[in-house]
Amino acid sequence: MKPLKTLGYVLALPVLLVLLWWASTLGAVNFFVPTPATLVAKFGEVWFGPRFFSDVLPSLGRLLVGVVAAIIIGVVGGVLIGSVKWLRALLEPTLEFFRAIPPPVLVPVLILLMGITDSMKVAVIISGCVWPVLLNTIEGVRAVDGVLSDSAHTYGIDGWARVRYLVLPSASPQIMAGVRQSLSLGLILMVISEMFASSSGLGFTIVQFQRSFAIPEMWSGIVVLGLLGVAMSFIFQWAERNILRWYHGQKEVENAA
Amino acid sequence: MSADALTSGGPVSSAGRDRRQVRKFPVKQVLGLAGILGFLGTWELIPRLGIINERFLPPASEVIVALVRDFGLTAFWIAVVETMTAWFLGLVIAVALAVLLGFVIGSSDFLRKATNSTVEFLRPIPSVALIPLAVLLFGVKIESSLMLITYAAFWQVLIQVLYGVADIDMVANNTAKTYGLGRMARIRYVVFPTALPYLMTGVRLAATVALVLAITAELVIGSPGLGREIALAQSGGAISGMYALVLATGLIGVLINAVMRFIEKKTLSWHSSVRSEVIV
Amino acid sequence: MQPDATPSPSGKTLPEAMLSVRGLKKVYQTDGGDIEAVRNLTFDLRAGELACLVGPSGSGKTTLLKCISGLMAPTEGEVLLDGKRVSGPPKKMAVVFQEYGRSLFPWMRVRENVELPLKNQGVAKAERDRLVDEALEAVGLAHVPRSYPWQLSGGMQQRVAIARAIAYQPEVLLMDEPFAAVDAQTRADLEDLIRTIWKKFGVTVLFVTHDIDESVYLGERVIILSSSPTVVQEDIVIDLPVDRDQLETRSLPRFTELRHHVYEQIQLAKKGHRPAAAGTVSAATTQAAPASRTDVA
Amino acid sequence: MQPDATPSPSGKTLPEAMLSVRGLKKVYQTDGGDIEAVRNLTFDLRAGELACLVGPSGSGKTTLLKCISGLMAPTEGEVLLDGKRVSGPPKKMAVVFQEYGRSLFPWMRVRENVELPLKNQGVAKAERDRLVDEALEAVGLAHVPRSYPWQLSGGMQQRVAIARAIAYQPEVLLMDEPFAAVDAQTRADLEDLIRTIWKKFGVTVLFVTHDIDESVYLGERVIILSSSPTVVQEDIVIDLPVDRDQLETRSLPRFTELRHHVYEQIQLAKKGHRPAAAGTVSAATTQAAPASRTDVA
Amino acid sequence: GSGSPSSTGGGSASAGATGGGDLTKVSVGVIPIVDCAPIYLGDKQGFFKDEGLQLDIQTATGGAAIVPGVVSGSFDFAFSNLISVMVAKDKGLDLKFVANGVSTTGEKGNDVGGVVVPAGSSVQSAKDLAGKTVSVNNLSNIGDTTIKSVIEKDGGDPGSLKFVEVAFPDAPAALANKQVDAAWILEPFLSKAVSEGGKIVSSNFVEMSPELDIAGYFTKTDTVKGKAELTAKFTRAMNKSLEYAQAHPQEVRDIVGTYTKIDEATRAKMILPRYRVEFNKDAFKTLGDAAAKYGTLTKAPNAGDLLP
Ligand SMILES: Nc1ncnc2c1ncn2[C@@H]1O[C@H](COP(=O)(O)OP(=O)(O)OP(=O)(O)O)[C@@H](O)[C@H]1O
Ligand SMILES: Nc1ncnc2c1ncn2[C@@H]1O[C@H](COP(=O)(O)OP(=O)(O)OP(=O)(O)O)[C@@H](O)[C@H]1O
Ligand SMILES: [Mg+2]
Ligand SMILES: [Mg+2]
Repeated sequence: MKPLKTLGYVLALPVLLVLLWWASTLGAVNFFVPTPATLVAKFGEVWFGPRFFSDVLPSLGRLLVGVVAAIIIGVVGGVLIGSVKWLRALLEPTLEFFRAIPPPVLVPVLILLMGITDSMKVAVIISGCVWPVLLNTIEGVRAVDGVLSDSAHTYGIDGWARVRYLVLPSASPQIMAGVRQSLSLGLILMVISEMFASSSGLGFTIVQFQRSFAIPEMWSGIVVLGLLGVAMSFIFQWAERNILRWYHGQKEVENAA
Repeated sequence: MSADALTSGGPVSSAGRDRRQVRKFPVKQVLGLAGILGFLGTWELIPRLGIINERFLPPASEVIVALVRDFGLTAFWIAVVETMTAWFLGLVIAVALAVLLGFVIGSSDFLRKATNSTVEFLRPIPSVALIPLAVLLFGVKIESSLMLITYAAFWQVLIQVLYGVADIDMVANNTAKTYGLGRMARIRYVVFPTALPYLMTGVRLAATVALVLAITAELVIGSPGLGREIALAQSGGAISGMYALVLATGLIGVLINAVMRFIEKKTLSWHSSVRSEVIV
Repeated sequence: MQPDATPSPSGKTLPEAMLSVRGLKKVYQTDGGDIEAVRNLTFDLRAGELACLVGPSGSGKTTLLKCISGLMAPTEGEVLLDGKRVSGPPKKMAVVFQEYGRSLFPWMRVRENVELPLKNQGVAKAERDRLVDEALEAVGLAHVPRSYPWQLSGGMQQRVAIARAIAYQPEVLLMDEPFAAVDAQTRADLEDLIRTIWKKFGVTVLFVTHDIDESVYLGERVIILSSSPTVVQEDIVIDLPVDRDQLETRSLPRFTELRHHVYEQIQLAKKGHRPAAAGTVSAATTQAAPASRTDVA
Repeated sequence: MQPDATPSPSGKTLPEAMLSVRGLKKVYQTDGGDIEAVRNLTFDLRAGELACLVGPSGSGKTTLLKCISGLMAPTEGEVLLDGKRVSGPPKKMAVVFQEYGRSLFPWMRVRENVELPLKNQGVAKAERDRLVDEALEAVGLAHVPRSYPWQLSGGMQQRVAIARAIAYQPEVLLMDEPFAAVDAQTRADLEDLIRTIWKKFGVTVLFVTHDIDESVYLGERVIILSSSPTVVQEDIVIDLPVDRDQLETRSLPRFTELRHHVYEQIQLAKKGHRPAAAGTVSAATTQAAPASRTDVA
Repeated sequence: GSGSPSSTGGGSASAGATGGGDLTKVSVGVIPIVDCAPIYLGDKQGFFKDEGLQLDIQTATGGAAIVPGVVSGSFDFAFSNLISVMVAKDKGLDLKFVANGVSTTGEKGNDVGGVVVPAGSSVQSAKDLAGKTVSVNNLSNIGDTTIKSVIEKDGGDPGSLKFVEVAFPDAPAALANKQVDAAWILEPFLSKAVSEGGKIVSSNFVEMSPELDIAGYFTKTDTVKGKAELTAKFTRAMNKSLEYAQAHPQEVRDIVGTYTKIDEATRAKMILPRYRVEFNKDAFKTLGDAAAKYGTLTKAPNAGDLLP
C-alpha cells in the first residue's frame, strides 16, 4: 500500500503533463516541439548505445567530482566565513563579484589558467554550484540559536568540537537546502562547461543536437538531464532524511495533529 | 564590526562596548574594500609576473582604465540599463511566481509530494537549452531573455521557500491556531516570517542567477545589453574592453548584493542571524 | 464558590458541562517504540469552573492540554467542548503554552504579539488598543510595548503570553505552568488577576501548575494526575471562600489541610500508586468515576 | 554552615573569594534606545559557598549570570574568578540556563547531550558512562536515555540540563531558575540533590530562583536584587543548620523568620525601594558594601 | 568600447529618408562580423530604401538564435554559413538562400580563414595534421568539414584528427599555451595570430575550392513563394550591396568599426573576403558532398533546392 502510494505521488503529475503535451501536439506539428512518441523513439535510439559510455558516463563523473568538491568547499568555507565576522566582511564583496560573473565568460579565463582539460570543466561546475551551499551555510551558521551557543561555550565546547557538535548540526537544515540547489545547478553547469572547448560529453551532445537542428534528439537529451535530476534528488532526499532525522522527527511529531 | 571582533570571533569580543567608535569607522566596508583590492592586486600580478601572457589576460590596471573609459560612453549605460531592465523584470516575475507557488505547495503535504518529481525533473534543465524555444516564441528580444532569466531564477527561490515553509516552529504555529488564526492569517503572520530568512537567501541567490542569465542570454542570443557588448568585444578582439565589461558585471553583482543585504537587515532585524550582528 | 454556579460536585454528566474529557488516551509513536503518555482520562468541567491540574513531571499534562485544544488528535477517547467533539482548535479558546519562549513571534514587538489575535478577529482598532493596553498593564508590562520578545527576560516573555491570552477574552482558558518563570510577588499578583478575570467574565479555566499552594489557592477544584501511564488520581473540591486573599486565605487552617492532602496525593502518585477505579473506567460512555472524586473535609 | 568555611560574613575582599563581581553594569543597546539592565552590582562568593539570588522578574539575574559566565562583556565593572578577570567562558564552570528547552541539542539523544561536555574534555569512556548514568539517575531520568529532547516533557528537559551540569563536575555552578518546570516532589528531591553535591564536592553555587522558600532552604546566603536598574538590595546570611530536611528545616521558626524577611525585601524591591548605599558604591575598587549586607537575626 | 549598434540600424536615417509609411519593414538577422559589412553598407547607401524596404538589422551573436528566429518569423531574412542551413534543411526545415553573403578570396595563404600552428611546429602542410588536435569554433560545421576534406586531398587520414571547440577569440591563447596543436581561425584573429608568429599551414577554404562560398542570406521557402515580390526586392538590394562592398574595401573597413569593436589598426590590416552576387554551384556541391561524407549531413544536398 505504502510503496504504491509513493509511486502514485511520483508519477501522477508527470503522467498528467505528458498527456497534456500529447494532446496539444495532436494537431499542429511544430518543428521545435516533438510529439511524445517521436521523443520516446529517439530517446532509446540516441542514449541506449555506445554514447552512454563515451558521453554520458564521463560527464557524470565530472559532475560528481564537481558537485562533491563544491559541497565540501561550500561547507568548509561557509563555516569559516559564517563564524568569523571579519572574514565575512573581508570576503563578501569579492565573493559576490565572482558570483555575478557568468560561466560562459569565466570559461576562457579558466582555459587560460587550467588548459582544455577535465579539471577545467570540473572547475566550471564548482564555480557555479558552490554558491548555494556557501551562502546557505553562512546563513545557517549565523543563525545558530543563542542559548544553545551559550550552553556550548560554558561547557568549553570550542573550536573543532563546537563546529562538529553545534554549528554543523544546527546549520544542517539550511546546508541541505543549499546542497539540493547545487545538484540541479551542477547538471546545468555540466552542460555549460561542455558548450565551450569540448568535443564530447552529455552536455556537448545536447548542444550539438541543438546546433544541428536535431530537435527531437535535443529534447531527448533534456529528458536525460531531467531524469538525472530526479534520480539525484531522490538519492539526496533519502540521504537528507537520514542526516536530518532529528529535524524531521521533531517537525513530524509536532505535526502529528 | 567592533574593533576587537576583528581579532577573535569570541562572544565577549562581540559585546561591542566601543559601539560609538564603530559608527565612526566603517570597519566592515573598509574590510570589504580590502578584499576587493586584494583580488585586483592578485589579478594585476598574474599577467605581470608572466604566469599568463598579458595578451590574453590584461592586468587589472589596464582593464580598470578601459572600464573608466566605458563609464564615459552613453552606449555603455544604455547597455547597462537594458541588462538591468531584463534582470529586474525577470527577477520580479520569478520571485512572485515562486513565492506564490512555494507557499501554496509548501503548506499542503499533498501538493508537496505530488509535485516533487516534476519539480526535480524541471529544475536541472539548463536555460541555455531553452534558447531555441525562447527565440522561437519571442525572437531576439527582451522577452527571450526574460523567459530564460525567469526560468532559472524561479527554481532557486521556490526551493528555498519550500524549505522555509517546512521550518516553521510548531509551538508558534499552534499558538496561532489556538487563537483562531485561519490558514491565510497563519501564512501571513507565522509561515511568511519563518520562511523569510530562507526566502531572502533564495532571492539573493536568484538575483545573481538572474544577472548571470541576463548576461548569458544576451551573449548567446544577441539581444541588446551588456552580454552582447561582451560578445562584441570578444569577437572584435578587444580583450581589455571585454574584461572591463566583465568587471562591470561583477560590480553590478556586488551592488545588487549590497542592496539585498540592506533589505535583509531591515526585514530580518528580529532574526538571530541578523540579531547577533546588530545588537552585540 | 462562584455565585452563578451550583457548588455541588456531581458524578453525572451535567448538562452545563463545558468541557468533557472522556476516556482520553494518547500514545506517541517514536522510532524507539511507543510511549503511552496518557492512559485513560475522564473528567468534566462545568462552564465557568476554575480547575487546577497537578501531577508529576512527565505525567502528560501538556499532552492533555494539547488534546483539549485540538492541536493533537487523541489515540483513543474524545474531548467534547460545549457538547461538540473537538477536532481542531475551537473558537474562543486561549492557550498559554509551557514553552512561552517559542510561543511568541520573534518578528513582532510585544504589543503586536498581544494584538495579533484580536486583529485577526476583526476587533476594531480603538477597542483593540484598549484591550491590549489593559492586558499589558495587568501583567505589569505597560512599559515595554515596543520591545521584541527576545529583548525581554524569561519572566517578562511569559507575562506577554499571559497578556495575549487575557486580551483575547476567551471563554475557555488553558494555561500550562504560566507562572513558572515569574517572581513570587508578581506570581501572587497574577494569581489574583486570574481569579478576578474568572469572576468577572465567567471564563472556564484549566490551570496546570506544579505549585501545590498555588493550585489550592487558585482553584475551585484540583485534579491530580497519577504518574505515567496517566489516569486521574484524585479530583478534589476546594471549599475555600470565593473571595481569596494572599495573606488571609493562605493562613486558614482549611487551606493548610487541603494543601496537605494534595501533597500527599502527589507523593502517592509519584510512588506509582493508582486509584482503585482507574482500571475499570472505560472510554467515552463512562462518567467521571465518583470513586476518584473525594471531598477531603 | 559548611564545615570548612568560616561562617563570618565579611565586608573585605576575602583572599579565598572564588567569585568577585565588582561594580558590574550592563546596558543593552537596542534600536529603541539603551536599556540599563544592571546598574551596579558588587558582591563576593567564597570558594564552596552556596548562594541564592532572588529578585523581581526583569531585574537582571540572567544578565548577571551571563556576565559571570563570560558570555557577555559587562558595560562597566568586572567579574573576577579565582582572582582572574573573566573574559570568556571559564573552565570548570557549568551553567543551567533558564531557557532549558533551547539549551539542549535537538539532534542529540538525552544521553549524548549529557555526555558531550565530558567527551569534549577527553574523559575516558568508562568514567564518562558512570558519570552520565549517575547524573541521569539522580534527576530521575534513567529510563529515557535514548529519547530526543523534543520527545520529553518540559520538566524532563529541564532535568536533562541539570544532569548535564552535574555530570560535568564543575567547580562553579550557575543555575538560572533550574526547577521552574518540575513538580513539587521532584523539586524537593532536586533541592536535596544540589545540597548533597555541594557538600560532597565543595562546589561554589550561585542559584537563581523565584521561590522564596527555596532560596532560604537551599542557600547559605541569599542575595536580593532590587528592581531594574539593579543594585544589590540585601545580602542575607542563612544561619540554618547545614544538614537540612524538607519537613524539619521548613518547620523551624528561624526558617519562617528568614522567609518572611526575604519576602519583605522583595516586596520593597518591587516597590522601587533601593538600599541607601547603592548610589555611593563605585565600580571595580569598592568592596561589597557592608551596608547592603545584613544579618537578620 | 566603440558603442553599441542600434538595433534598428543607423542606415535608413543616414540615407536621408524620413522612414515614410510606404516603406515595407524587413527584419534581418545578422552576426556582427566583417562578413556582414555589405548589408550595413547597402543600408547606408540607401539600396534597400530604393527598393521600398526599411531594414531592421537585428544582431544575433551566433547560430543558436538565427535559424529559430527565421522559422518563428522574427527575422524575414538572416545570414548564416552554408553548412548550418544545409543541416537545417537536412533535418527537415524548409529553407532557401536568397542572396550570397561572403566567399573565399581564393588566394592561398591570404584568405579570411586558415589553420594556424605555432612557430616551430612540425606540421608543414595539411596532411601533417593527421592525428593532431585542432580547434574549430563549432564542431560538425564548415570548419571541420573543409579541413577534413583538405587533409584527405593532401593524402592524410581525416579520421585521425581530433577536433575541439574553441571560440575564435580564445584560439590564439589555446594555441600559444599548447592546448591545441593547430587552430582554425578566421579574420581578424587570423592576421593577429600570424603577426604573433603563427604559421598558416592550410587555407582550408581555398584548398577546398578557390570559388567556395562561405555564407549567405536565407529565408523560409514559404517566404520565397508567398512573398515573392519582397524576396526579389531584398535580393536585388542585397546584390547591389555586395557589389558595392566589393568595389569599396575602405568603406567596408570603416563601416565594420560601427557595429563591431575591432580597433582601427586591426581593421586596416585584416584581410577582407570576397563579396559577389552569384553562388558557385560546383563549390557548393563539393562542400555539400563533403559534409555528407563526414556525417554532418545524412545525404548530399540538392543545390537547386537551396540556392536561389
Ligand atoms: N513528541 C513526543 N514524542 C514522544 N514522547 C513524547 C512527546 N511529547 C511528550 N512525550 C512523552 O509523553 C509524556 C508526557 O509528556 P508531557 O509533556 O505531556 O508531560 P507534562 O505532564 O507536561 O510534564 P511537565 O510537567 O514536565 O511539563 C512524557 O513521558 C514524554 O516523554
Ligand atoms: N537581548 C536584550 N536586548 C535588550 N534588552 C534585554 C536583552 N536581554 C535582556 N534585556 C533586558 O534586560 C533586563 C533584565 O533582563 P534579565 O533577563 O537579565 O532579567 P531576569 O532577572 O533574568 O528576569 P527573569 O526573572 O524574568 O528571568 C530586562 O529589562 C530585559 O528587558
Ligand atoms: Mg508540560
Ligand atoms: Mg532570567
